[in-house]
Amino acid sequence: MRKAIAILLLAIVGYYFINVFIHMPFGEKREGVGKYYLENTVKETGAANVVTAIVVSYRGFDTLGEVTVLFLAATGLGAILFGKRGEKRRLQGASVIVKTTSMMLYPMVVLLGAYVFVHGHLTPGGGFQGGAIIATGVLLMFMSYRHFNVSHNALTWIESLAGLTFATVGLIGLALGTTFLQNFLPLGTPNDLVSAGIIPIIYIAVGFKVGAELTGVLDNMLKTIR
Amino acid sequence: MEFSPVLYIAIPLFAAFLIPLLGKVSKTLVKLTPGIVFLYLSYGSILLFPKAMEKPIVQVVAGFKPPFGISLYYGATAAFLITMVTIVGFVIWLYSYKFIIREPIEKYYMLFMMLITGSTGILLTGDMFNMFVFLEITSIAAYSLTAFLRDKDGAEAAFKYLLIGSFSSTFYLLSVMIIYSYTGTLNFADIAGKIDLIPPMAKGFVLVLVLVGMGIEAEMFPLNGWAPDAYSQAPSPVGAVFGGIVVKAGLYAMIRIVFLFFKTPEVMQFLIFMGILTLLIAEMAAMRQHQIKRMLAFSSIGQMGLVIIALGIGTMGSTSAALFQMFNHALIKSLLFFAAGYLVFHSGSKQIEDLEGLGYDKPVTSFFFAVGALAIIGLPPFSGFWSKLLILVSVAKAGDIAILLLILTGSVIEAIYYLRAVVKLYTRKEVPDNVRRTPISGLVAMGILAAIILYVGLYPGVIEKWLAPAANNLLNAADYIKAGLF
Amino acid sequence: MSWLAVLVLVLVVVQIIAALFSVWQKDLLLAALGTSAISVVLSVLFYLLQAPDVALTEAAIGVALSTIIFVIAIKKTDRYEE
Amino acid sequence: MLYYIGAISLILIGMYAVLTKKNLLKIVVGLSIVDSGVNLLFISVGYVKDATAPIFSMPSLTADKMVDPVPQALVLTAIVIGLATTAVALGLVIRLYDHHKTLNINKIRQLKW
Repeated sequence: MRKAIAILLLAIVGYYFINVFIHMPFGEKREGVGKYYLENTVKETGAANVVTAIVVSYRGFDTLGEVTVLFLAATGLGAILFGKRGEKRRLQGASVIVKTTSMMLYPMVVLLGAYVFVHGHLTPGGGFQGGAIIATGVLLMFMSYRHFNVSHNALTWIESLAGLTFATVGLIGLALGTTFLQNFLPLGTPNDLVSAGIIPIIYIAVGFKVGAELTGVLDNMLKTIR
Repeated sequence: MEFSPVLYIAIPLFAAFLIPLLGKVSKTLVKLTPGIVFLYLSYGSILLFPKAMEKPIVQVVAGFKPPFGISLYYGATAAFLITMVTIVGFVIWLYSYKFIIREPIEKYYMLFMMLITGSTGILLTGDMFNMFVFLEITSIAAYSLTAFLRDKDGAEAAFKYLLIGSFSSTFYLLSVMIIYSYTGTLNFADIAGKIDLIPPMAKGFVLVLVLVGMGIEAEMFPLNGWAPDAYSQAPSPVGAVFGGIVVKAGLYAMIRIVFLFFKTPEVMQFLIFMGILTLLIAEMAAMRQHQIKRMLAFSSIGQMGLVIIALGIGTMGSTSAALFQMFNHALIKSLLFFAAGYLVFHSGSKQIEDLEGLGYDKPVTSFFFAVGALAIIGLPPFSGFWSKLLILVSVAKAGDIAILLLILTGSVIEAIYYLRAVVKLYTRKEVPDNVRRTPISGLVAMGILAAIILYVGLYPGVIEKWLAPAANNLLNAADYIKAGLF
Repeated sequence: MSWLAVLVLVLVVVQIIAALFSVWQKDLLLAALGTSAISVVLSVLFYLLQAPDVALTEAAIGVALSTIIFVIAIKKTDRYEE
Repeated sequence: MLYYIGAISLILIGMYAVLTKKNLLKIVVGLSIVDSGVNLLFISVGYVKDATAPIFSMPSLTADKMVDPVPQALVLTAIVIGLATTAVALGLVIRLYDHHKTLNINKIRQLKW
């Protein structure tokens, strides 16, 4: 019964979907803001990667919100799972080979993550991807070492300071008499590491923050006792 | 530094990032921070409100002109509703000060601050995708707050809310996508000018997606299944947050989009129809409830139905009446939730039955509940009277007697169950001596609300003079487009 | 039909099969791996659609992190659907 | 066109799972499938035939031969938001399991659904 209703409902939704999307042009050029960004990004922001420029500069406000959403998820998880934390972990650590490999991989993964977010304005990737990579590295250690622990204090500090950096960079723009998140640094030459004004600063802050938050999420879930 | 509308979003966010660090120093600092934030925002409201009433303030973010950058639109309607959010937020903080004693207190205030960020963001933003982001911030904070007590029912209510909320955001995101694919822009004002680029079929689909997506947040029938559980299982101040802030922001978003893009007679008729359904079904359901907070939740849905009817009529008079009603409802429902929170706490039971005799044992809290109940029914001399009267007058002017009668029916049902609860409260019965007292901060919070309700009831002019510009701002799409694109 | 179109067709079909698999699979661990497979394919599709940024994000978040939190959640609860 | 079909199928399959499945984790799986579908749909909307990725890594690339960058920026945000929602949902599932010792919706229903 429930299934029949669901299928009927989905059939209606699907019918409309197909009707709408069958007329939607695929793979054609479109007039609109996208075109403007492609033509003006390098000139206006100094970033070679247009997507990064949009994410951090033109629509930087979205990114602030996005960071907030992750922060919120970490906070919310902390609140929901509060009081369920325990130290009961897997009885047996991983084998020596796994341990050694992870020990060697861990710094490299973290470095890779850092590389990705530092070069966010030049190559694909940025704060979110870099932060996620770092969190994966930490996860590797969680998996192979029984007693591997991240300091909660450190996580809180990194999260808050990175968030405050982002917000402060935004407020500096406002304080200088322009607008929130306005660029106030020289743009430099495109494709240089130090270029694109405040974009790298914001993306590095985002990288740290996302890394810390995702680690916090993993830590919260892993340490929950069943 | 001049006060700029972006601070409504940035300051609570800044506070949310700061709270964990303050928590390392002292708990009292954590508890005080939101209060300072709200005081600062109110100061901002005092500065900006009169300006916004004359001319909308459009603020760009990141220094790019709309439609290329994200812009914030602080018009008369947004100013009105944001002022409401600051007032309600402040009293909710005051009430929470002694009410939330369960750990993790820091996380409670962080979630609360981020929820305020999300709601002011929804009210302010002039960008469609940005609104999605703020919608998600608001909803995720709301899910977490619903489950804050970490009991069985709280987690269940939160999960249910999350499921429905995810559908809401998915639908909204799909509508953003279809609009973007045809118009190539995300700015509300820009889209409104190019809305005819969308073929009729896709336009209809977008309308449905927006109504479903935002209707869930605005508690429109039949998408309000989450509300009664979430209201009743969350801590009481959070119930006030939902009724006073989250729902209002969702409704504003829905109405803003509908009025800008889809304002045709059929759509307005449909809104009226849905409003009537919401009103009657919710009031009927409220009548059958035995738990006080569930009753309040259904009554809140009913009130939203009333507001949707008034908005659907779409005249100047009815729109300003709807805004007035939103304002009153936010304040009165918060008062009712506050009072109910302590009544439940004192009697140790959520059932209306068990409130018997509390009116003599806890006179002050019960008195505030009674004030709220009488105000929401729409009795003079309280503020609820004026907004309900204005709605009825505007409906009568529009010449629809059937709607008038239906609204009256809804109001009568509402009056019956509220009076029933109040009578129960004042039925004399021996209650065991109860040493628990309502803390002073809770009483002050309720006192402030009751005072505002009474004051506005006696001098409705203080609010009424702002309603015309606010309603005009909501109705007049051409002005919005002109201001939004400068 | 060019080889690219064939590749896309294969990927889309794989993706749909993976989705159906995760919906009907009674073993939740395998279902979670199914979503991971969807993300892998999705990431390749993003790359083909000239979106390397998104592909990288999907690879890091969809394939790795979201699968892992699913696995953790399964570990803390039940593995099999009744 | 193929992309659209794939994405819409994913959305519908996910919604079907959310609507009919009784297992809490399965419902969350369904939500994440819907998310993937929406993201794919969005990226395909921004695709332009024979264009390159919107990164000026070489001087030979020109702006008129690039795909629309806006949907990519938006999807980047949407993916992260999807992860956040999933995390909170799973936290709630763990909480519910803690209370009820089951993941079956029918056995959990205390509140009316």
